[in-house]
Amino acid sequence: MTETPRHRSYGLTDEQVVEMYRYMVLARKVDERMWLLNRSGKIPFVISCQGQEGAQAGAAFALNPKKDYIAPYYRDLCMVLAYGHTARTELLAAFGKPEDPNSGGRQMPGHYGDRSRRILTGSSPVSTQIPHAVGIALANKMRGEDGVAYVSFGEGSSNQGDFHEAANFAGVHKLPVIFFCENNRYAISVPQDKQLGCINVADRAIGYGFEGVVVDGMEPLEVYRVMKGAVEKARAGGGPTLVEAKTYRLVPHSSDDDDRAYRSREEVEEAKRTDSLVRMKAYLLENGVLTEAEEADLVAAIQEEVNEATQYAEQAASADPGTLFDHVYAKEVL
Amino acid sequence: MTETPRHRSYGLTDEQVVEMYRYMVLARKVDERMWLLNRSGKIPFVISCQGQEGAQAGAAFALNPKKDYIAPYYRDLCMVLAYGHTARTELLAAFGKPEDPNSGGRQMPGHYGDRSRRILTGSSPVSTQIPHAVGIALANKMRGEDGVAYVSFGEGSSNQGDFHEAANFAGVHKLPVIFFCENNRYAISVPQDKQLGCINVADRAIGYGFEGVVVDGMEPLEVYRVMKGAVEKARAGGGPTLVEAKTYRLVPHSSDDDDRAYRSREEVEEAKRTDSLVRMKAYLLENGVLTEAEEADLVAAIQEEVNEATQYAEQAASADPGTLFDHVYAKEVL
Amino acid sequence: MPVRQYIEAIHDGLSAEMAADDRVFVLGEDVGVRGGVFRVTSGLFEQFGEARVVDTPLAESAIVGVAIGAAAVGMRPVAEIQFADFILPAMNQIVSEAAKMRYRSNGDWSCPLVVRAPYGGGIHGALYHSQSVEALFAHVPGLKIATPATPADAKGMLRAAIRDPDPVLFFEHKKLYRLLKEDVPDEDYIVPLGKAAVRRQGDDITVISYGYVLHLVLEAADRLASEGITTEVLDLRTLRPLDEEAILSAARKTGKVLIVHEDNKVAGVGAEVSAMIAEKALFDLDAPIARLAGPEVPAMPFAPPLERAYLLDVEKVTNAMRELARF
Amino acid sequence: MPVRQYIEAIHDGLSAEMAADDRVFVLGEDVGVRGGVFRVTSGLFEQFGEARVVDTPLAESAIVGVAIGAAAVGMRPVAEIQFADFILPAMNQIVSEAAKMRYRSNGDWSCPLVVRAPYGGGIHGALYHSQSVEALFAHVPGLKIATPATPADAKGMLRAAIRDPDPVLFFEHKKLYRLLKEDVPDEDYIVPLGKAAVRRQGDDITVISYGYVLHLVLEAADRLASEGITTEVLDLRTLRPLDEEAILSAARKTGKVLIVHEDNKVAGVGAEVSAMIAEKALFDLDAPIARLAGPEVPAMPFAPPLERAYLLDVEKVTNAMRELARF
Ligand SMILES: Cc1ncc(C[n+]2csc(CCOP(=O)(O)OP(=O)(O)O)c2C)c(N)n1
Ligand SMILES: Cc1ncc(C[n+]2csc(CCOP(=O)(O)OP(=O)(O)O)c2C)c(N)n1
Ligand SMILES: [Mg+2]
Ligand SMILES: [Mg+2]
Repeated sequence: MTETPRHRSYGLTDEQVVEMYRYMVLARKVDERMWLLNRSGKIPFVISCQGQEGAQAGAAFALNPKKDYIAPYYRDLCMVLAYGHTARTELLAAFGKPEDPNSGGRQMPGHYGDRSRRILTGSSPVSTQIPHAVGIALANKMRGEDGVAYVSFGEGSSNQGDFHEAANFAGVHKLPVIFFCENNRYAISVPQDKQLGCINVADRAIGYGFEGVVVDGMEPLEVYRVMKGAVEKARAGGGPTLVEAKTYRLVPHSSDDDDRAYRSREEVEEAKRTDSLVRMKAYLLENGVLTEAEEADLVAAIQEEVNEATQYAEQAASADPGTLFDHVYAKEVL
Repeated sequence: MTETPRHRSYGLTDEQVVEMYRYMVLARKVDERMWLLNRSGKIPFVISCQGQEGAQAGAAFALNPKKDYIAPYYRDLCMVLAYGHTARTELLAAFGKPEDPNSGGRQMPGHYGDRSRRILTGSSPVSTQIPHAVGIALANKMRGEDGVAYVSFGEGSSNQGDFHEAANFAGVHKLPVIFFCENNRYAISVPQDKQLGCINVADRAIGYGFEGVVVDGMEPLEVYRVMKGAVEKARAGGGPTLVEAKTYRLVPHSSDDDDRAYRSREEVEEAKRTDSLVRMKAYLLENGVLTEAEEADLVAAIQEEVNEATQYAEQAASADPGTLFDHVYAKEVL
Repeated sequence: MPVRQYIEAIHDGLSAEMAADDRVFVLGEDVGVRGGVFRVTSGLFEQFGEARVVDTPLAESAIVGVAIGAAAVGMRPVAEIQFADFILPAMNQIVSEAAKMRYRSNGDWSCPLVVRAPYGGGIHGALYHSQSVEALFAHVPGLKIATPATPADAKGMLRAAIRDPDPVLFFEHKKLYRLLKEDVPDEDYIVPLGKAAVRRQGDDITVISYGYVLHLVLEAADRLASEGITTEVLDLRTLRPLDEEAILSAARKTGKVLIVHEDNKVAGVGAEVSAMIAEKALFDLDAPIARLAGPEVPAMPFAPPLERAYLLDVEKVTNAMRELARF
Repeated sequence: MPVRQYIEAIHDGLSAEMAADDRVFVLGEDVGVRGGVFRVTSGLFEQFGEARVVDTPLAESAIVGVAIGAAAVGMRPVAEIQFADFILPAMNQIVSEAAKMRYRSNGDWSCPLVVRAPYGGGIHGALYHSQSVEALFAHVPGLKIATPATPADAKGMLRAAIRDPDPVLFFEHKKLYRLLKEDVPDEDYIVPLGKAAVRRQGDDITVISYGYVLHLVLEAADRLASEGITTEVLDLRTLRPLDEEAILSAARKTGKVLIVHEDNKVAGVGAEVSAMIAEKALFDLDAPIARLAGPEVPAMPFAPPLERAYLLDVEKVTNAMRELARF
């Protein structure tokens, strides 16, 4: 092992890369727990990050949570964990409890938001957050601040008009924004070749005058490398980048979906072999960053954290019906 | 003159190319007349084709009005003339008279439509016609008909979500539709570099998986050549093409605009030198397709036609206020 | 007559129209291989093939815009919007285009289009999978709006909508999909658009409603009957055009009117119904025209206590009806 | 006090807020170098520079969506939609996003955004440069809607809208831009949103209106005064939230109410005003609640005779008022 391990040559310390892995495992475990809770009738809905943790972790580590806003989409569990959310916050959301910092239990799970952590509030209609991120980037530029805005979305969602209009706006004004497409090959049941006229979503960037990059989204370190470049460029005034991370959704679209209707079990099994958690663990072991025992401890600690969070969230107070009318408008005007 | 003249090598007869020129002159003269009528207070509004006649004539001759639907935009005067409208129909529209086949005087001038001539009814919100053309192409494909759908729009309008969504839909389904962008360098006052993140609108085609072609829109024969290829490809099942014709708007955006606020007189004068009418006339004379005298007769005949049309339209009956309530819904249901 | 659920009735109506008229086709997100996320189009892909059951890219403005183009040249598209909440990106196509094509072309062009969308709450769908959007369109001349409340109406009105020469928005309440079954004719029939239906006769109060909450009204009317209060219940069925004759005569019959809808109250469909009565039947009234509707908050939250607080239930409806009867 | 036109007052209000608060900026189509197609933003580009007066690409959903993002992180964007007719592509951003951001985030985020748009007809703008769109938004909790009818209100309400912590749609009737002049204060003042104004006192009938047609109502009231009929005229000014107290007390004062708007009638703003009165002041009425509004056709045509037939005028308004007075 004379070569520098990849993460170091990309500028990540051993601690950082373990941390990255920890977020991936945490996201997976929280996600799995939600499915269990759903299947046992305790929560009505789950929408999953499984298969996309690596892309999100790689992207998150290229950002600076102290100045960069993110406008995530509903699969970005790992991203928001890296941005300061916890098993507890997300399980509170899953149970629809008022303590949930995302929406106080008002939105479905997976609808992130937290002003104190620079996580923009998101909605369900896809792609609406893309112009918002451009607006944040515009504000940054107007105020002479060097924050970057990050926005993610699926490949199906890149077909919405809002993607196009926002990307072009950012291209014209050379704004510090990263468009991060998590291409997981399906939009619910519709495969990418029925969604996209083009081969790669990244091919669209030239239509807005900036760079589009394809990266293997199952390789967190590669995503980190590409994202780091894009973020540095944006921060330096070089304008937007469209990053397309090729991933795979390992589970059904949501707890309401049955993916056997539209894809074979073989395809899913095949994809599991590229799972970023598996690959990342192997990488850490191979490069001596983590031992098997340490890894087991890490997983056990997370399991503990998820258990504690589940219990906490389940027992947390429910919403008071009297709060239904709160926050339609600001309390005081002028 | 041993070489074959360009038009013949592109498959156009001498008669056709003169006809093409005739439509260009007709469009220009009708357009000029409308400005006169507007400036003398006789009609409230004009929106002009001046500068874009050549692009439209070239495109029109590549289409088959017996089977190809067009979804034109408000500058496509020359296109609709080539599709069977006349000085009279357009002046009737300018005066808002019920005999106008476009809309019976209900819409502003420049809002084309005529079912018998396969001209789709258009509205004012830009780009809405782009998905309509895709829908026509889908219907053609479903019915196994070999008609092609043609849709035109400005470069500013290519920034609307509807352009993106429609182009992608056509790309996925490989539909027989031509997207024809008449890039005249301005969207009202906003120059193309403040409209477009990209260099060429044609650069967007790859994002939908089909070809984008840039052509000099001041050269009708070149537009014809490119369009012909695109139409043949579409008719043969080869899918869509995005053609971008680089043109220039020689007059203000509309009769309500004052273009001195946003572009120099020098720039406009410079552009006038590329006027397709001037070039086409020179070409026809050079190649012996037309003599000076024949050309003068052609112009005189058109002038006469425009005079007659003006008189007719001005004197035509006005709309009966009682018709206000007609055609909100079909008269008979089931 | 076969007994069918609301969702089955819609499926059957669609399938029958597709079989009868090859201009009819379906397009939308996940309507093909998957048969729709609610399974309304289940089996149509297998039955009619992918050319007539089109899985579209995820882009509502294109779904409607492409359908408009196809309708203009003679097809009969039935576009599905996956959730009514997601119809808003297509607002411009629906309001500027579909609704105005006939008028702006002086009758030369038309747009025989149906847009189907599941709406309404009570399924833990939170803000964006629960909304009622009918009021956003009820103001728009050129559109028709259908909101059937029973399986037989759903099938008959869908068939009427597909055959209608003008654009029809067809809103299906998700809670109704599998709520109840009834006899639904197998033969070819339609339920004409623009006609309300008296669902129950009574002399003390009149309740005007539509969609899922109509069933709450009927249940409440049952309860009140045991208290000696009889209720005239009118199901609007079509929200544009409103059936003026039916509304006025139902209002006149008892002189006490309550309008009930799940959608929020201010500038909702109930406002027009009330204004129509106040304009044309004021002196037949014995009580203020009451409205019971959703609260003035942006949409219903996910947390079950908040969702419950948002939604109407038999209790709330019964109370409002009793109060009116006692007026 | 300087005498200003409506359009000048809006310009001045914008300019004053931009000068006072550097978070305020303007974005839209042709608002920069050209100063807007109606010239509302004329001179602002020169005064505040291109960073704060942003010519955007031609894409309304992005104009609003980008403004929402900027508002969320502390800016105070004022987005211009070139004609109200073209607000529909931005419907999803306005209704799903701006209106719901505060609520869905449990008060964590907010959206202090103003969307300005010229609306209304009578300028030969035909179907798509003449529409009234206020009714499409009046149903939406989370939004505020301003429709000032005078220069002083336009300036004061715009300043209130810009300072408002929530999204405000600010609709400017194009016919008012240069129709009349009045004294408009130079100093810092606002006209609060949500407050209607009594424009004229009277005892025989009450007319409730807003926007351009309010002036027709006032002229008609003048005419009727000479016939011995006195009119209470209420200018709604804000359409959401409606000023319930002012509406009910104006209705009660005379017991005869006519609501007048240019927008078409069915499910228009007048429906809610009428329903509110029918719900809360029914027994104070001496006549059916009348509405005079645009006809149920998709929008006004270009041909002058049809445009005239569509629009209200003093004659039509006077007749409706006289008829009510004689009831
Ligand atoms: C405007 C809108 N239309 C439809 C939906 C319903 N819907 C939710 S997710 C989804 C598919 C999204 O696919 P993609 O963008 O590829 O993201 P993925 O779920 O695969 O990560 C659809 C159709 C929605 N949320 N918003
Ligand atoms: C949706 C919409 N927004 C705004 C307008 C107002 N408008 C009319 S034409 C125009 C500029 C169009 O520019 P471009 O697409 O380049 O076409 P050109 O007029 O230059 O031919 C604008 C902003 C409109 N008609 N529709
Ligand atoms: Mg996907
Ligand atoms: Mg242009």
